[in-house]
Amino acid sequence: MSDKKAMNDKLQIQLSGITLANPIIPASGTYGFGDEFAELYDINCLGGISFKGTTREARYGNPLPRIAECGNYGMINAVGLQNPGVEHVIAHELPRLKSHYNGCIVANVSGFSVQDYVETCAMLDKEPIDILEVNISCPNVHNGGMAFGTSPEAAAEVTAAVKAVTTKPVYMKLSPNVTDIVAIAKACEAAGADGLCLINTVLGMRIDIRRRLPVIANRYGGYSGSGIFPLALRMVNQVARATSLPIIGCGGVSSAEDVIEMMMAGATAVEIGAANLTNPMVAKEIIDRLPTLMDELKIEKLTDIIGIVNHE
Amino acid sequence: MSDKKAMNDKLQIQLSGITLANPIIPASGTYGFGDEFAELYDINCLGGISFKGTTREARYGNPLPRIAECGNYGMINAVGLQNPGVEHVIAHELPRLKSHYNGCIVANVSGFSVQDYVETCAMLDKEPIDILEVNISCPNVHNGGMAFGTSPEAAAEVTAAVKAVTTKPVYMKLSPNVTDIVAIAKACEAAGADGLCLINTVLGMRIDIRRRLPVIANRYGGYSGSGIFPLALRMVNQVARATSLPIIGCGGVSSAEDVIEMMMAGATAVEIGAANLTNPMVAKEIIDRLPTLMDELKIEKLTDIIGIVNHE
Amino acid sequence: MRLAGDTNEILPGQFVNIRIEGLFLRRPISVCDAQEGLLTIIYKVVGVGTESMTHLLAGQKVDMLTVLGTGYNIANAGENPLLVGGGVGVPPMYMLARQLREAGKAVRVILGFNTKDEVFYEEEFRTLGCDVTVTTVDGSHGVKGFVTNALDGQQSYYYTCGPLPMIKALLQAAGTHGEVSMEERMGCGFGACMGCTIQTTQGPKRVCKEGPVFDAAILQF
Amino acid sequence: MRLAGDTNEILPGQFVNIRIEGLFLRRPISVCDAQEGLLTIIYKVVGVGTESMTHLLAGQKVDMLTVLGTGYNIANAGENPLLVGGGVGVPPMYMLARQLREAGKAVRVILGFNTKDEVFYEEEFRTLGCDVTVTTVDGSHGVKGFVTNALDGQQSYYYTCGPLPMIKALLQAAGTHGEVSMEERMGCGFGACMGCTIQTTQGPKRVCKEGPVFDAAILQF
Repeated sequence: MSDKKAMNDKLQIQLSGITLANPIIPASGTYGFGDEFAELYDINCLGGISFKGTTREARYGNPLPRIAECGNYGMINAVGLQNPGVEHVIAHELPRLKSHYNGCIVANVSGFSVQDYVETCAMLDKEPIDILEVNISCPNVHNGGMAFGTSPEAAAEVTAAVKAVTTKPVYMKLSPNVTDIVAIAKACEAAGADGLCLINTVLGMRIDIRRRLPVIANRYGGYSGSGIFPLALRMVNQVARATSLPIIGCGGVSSAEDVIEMMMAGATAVEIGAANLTNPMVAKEIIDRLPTLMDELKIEKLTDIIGIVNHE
Repeated sequence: MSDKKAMNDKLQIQLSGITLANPIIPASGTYGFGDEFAELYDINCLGGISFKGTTREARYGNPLPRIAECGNYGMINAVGLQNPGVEHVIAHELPRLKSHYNGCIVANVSGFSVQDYVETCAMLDKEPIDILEVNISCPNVHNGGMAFGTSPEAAAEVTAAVKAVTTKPVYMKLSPNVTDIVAIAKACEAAGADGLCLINTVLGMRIDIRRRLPVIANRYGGYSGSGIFPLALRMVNQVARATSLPIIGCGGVSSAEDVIEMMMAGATAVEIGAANLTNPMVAKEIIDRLPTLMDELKIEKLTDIIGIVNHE
Repeated sequence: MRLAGDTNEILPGQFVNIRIEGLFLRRPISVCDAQEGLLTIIYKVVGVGTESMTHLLAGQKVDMLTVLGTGYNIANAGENPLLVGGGVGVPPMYMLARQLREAGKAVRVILGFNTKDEVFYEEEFRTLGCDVTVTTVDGSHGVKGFVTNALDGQQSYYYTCGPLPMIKALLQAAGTHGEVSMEERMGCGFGACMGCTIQTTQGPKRVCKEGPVFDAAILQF
Repeated sequence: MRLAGDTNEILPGQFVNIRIEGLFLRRPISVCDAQEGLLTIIYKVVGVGTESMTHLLAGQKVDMLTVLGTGYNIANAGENPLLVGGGVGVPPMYMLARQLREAGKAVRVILGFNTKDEVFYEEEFRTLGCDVTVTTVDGSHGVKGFVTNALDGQQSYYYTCGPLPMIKALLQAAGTHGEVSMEERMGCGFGACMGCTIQTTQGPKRVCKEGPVFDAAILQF
């Protein structure tokens, strides 16, 4: 068996029948469409790319400032789904991404009504994308996605409506800002979801004590970074134990150790979010470090450890 | 006006008619009954002390290990309300605390049924405590307090039942592990609560990737420390805008700056939790630093900034 | 602060993004000058980030992203360009002035400050051979008032960087035949997070990528 | 690692709690020896905490809480006490042995390790004038087997520290006329958080406060 082949078996994972060279996927909204990172390294090393959250119509997003810092452990953003709209994405961003990336393309979609989600996903169904990541958890838009992500019924409604118009695997991206993540995950599973992605950002706030005002113009925003990792890990583990869907684990992952921990909790793939913004090389560095770390931990194949803490 | 008097006006706050020399209160479960800290400094500098969560009967708590570390931003605990039971607390711990502390004593109470809460609070009603802090948010006990803190109806039921058996001010300690903290806060207010304390710990998890097991025996536990501050601040601000109850802000506060930020969000007093465990001097250090910081920020009296970001 | 490293390709008006121990986000600082492997930045202590930068020791290694953003385009200068810097907006004018002088242009520089004690780099610009006017709001040094009080309308083109009120006043007085460096709170600083996007007459633009320098004609206030 | 500071009141069997840059919780380490302002601790690298302790530089200041926990009570020793240390449980035996020797006791020491390469401090104990027996599981040094293989039952009292299996075996073989140092994951290390409480025949006890040293007779396994 060639080293290349051995390395493949070692890091390779499957999402709904799609093979990813490794479980590392930059999270939507922290990687644009890859252009800025492609200037720094060959992004083909990535298992997948979840592109910038796309909506039916173009959006400018929220007023500035949109970013607040949280010590050394995270940040808050209230970008508000700035994007050029799905038609523009299909006409320009997606072809450009395809031209320099041949891995798994995860299309992240947001909406303000079930009809929004349906129309956007239907248009992307004919495009060269591999997975639809349906974001029902954006905390930064009024009566936006998050409302759908905080009730099992609404989450199920969006799931079923999207499934009806696409043949692509549908992964629902869930909000952590809920009492019972398991109930929402089960509702998505029952409505036909092919997989789940969790967690999105945690609704948070910071205040500028000198100006005596919220730091971000939107008052609240999505808290991400290392500080949400313990919460993300718990929710991924709860959902992995309660459903049989593949999970893309997300939330505060910033090292190869975090990736292993997230997979042991139950994730099949792992998204890297805020860490991309502070160290643009982090996704590549994690992929390069994984084989060595796996040897230290006596892990032969990553697929061997998915949800291993749940095998009693 | 004497300097002493000036200093009083500067830091003094009121909770339900009770005057605290300053807003700093060590959070329940991180300060025992003060004995260990009294060996290090005069604990009479504290505005108040919320003592170790007390239940009707004595409890050993959860199996070991009960503690997990979260990087440099926090920890997870699953102590599980270890305490000697309310009768022992009234007979031994409380008199001892009274003997060397003359500030505001906050009695933190937990239970497993409404009846538990009622009996424990009724017994404490006759004791020299100033505030009853009713914990309906402990994440570490099965069918324990947290269930009451995740539904507005249950929270209201506990509130009303406790109010019926005590003349002490009743502050309900709320869980952050909910979809709608405002609904629960309003339910407590409608049921007669005199104030609110938020947030309790965030349900979290860590895995030992070498042993391939959850770090703590209980699998999940309460995540606290700096990493939960942005979430705590958001919830305190939401509740401050939606109710007229005084709020004891809690969650990741570890500096005088955090105290000011928490008060600007809407807190009248501020509890210091996990920070006491890593730096036993932190509560005193924060109190000593506040006057200087207030001068830097041109704050004359702390009461001037409570909820200042909410005055539009 | 001066740093040694690769300074090729760094253009006037661009910025660097510095990682600071103990803080999550990097701190963007505009380039004051960059040549022959030496990078000069001048910063004002305004918060925890810039405060902890003062603790950096001589010889210490710094994790920094460089060649960030779109700088000034000296091709637009014409024969007698005007450079207007206000307060913390003064440093980026220096590298620009040097390159314009090297290109043989007659460079006029207006530097605006609140008061005499804040004035810096006046001599450095003179040494480059620029015609320098300093304005102070309180009149304690140079012309009393704002940078707009020192305009003569004779410039072939202008380049500016400074606080928003100054920029608005300048556009009012001098029109839009020039380039403006904008400032916004950033997340990543290299175009990925959309944290610093402003609206322009040509649609949304990222201050950290399409900017910080923009054609004055497309700005909206 | 040796540290200079106030070592008064530090008793054998107590521990220190060290703050490590970049980690939230302090790291408890048992005291190997403390006298005349010099503190000696010996630690094994097992995780991120102990790993980063290896990066501490000579002369560097360390934020450390000392005089923590309840140590060994040498008043119980009798005339010929036995000290049993296993692996990382060896260091706390040293200060205890020194004080017992200073008190004129005939001290027997059994040190248990897995293999020859792990053996340490054997000579240090001999230098104190102790009767030292080393056991190794693989027999590569000293007596082959476990510390229990070296017992002779002649001790007036015993003091021990080591891994739980060793302690259980020792209690089986030597009874409960002795003192045991217990190890548990701690939160604060000074009695506030109840993170390390064990059950005993006398009720819940905090390993960091009533312990780490307990009367063998009250332990429950």
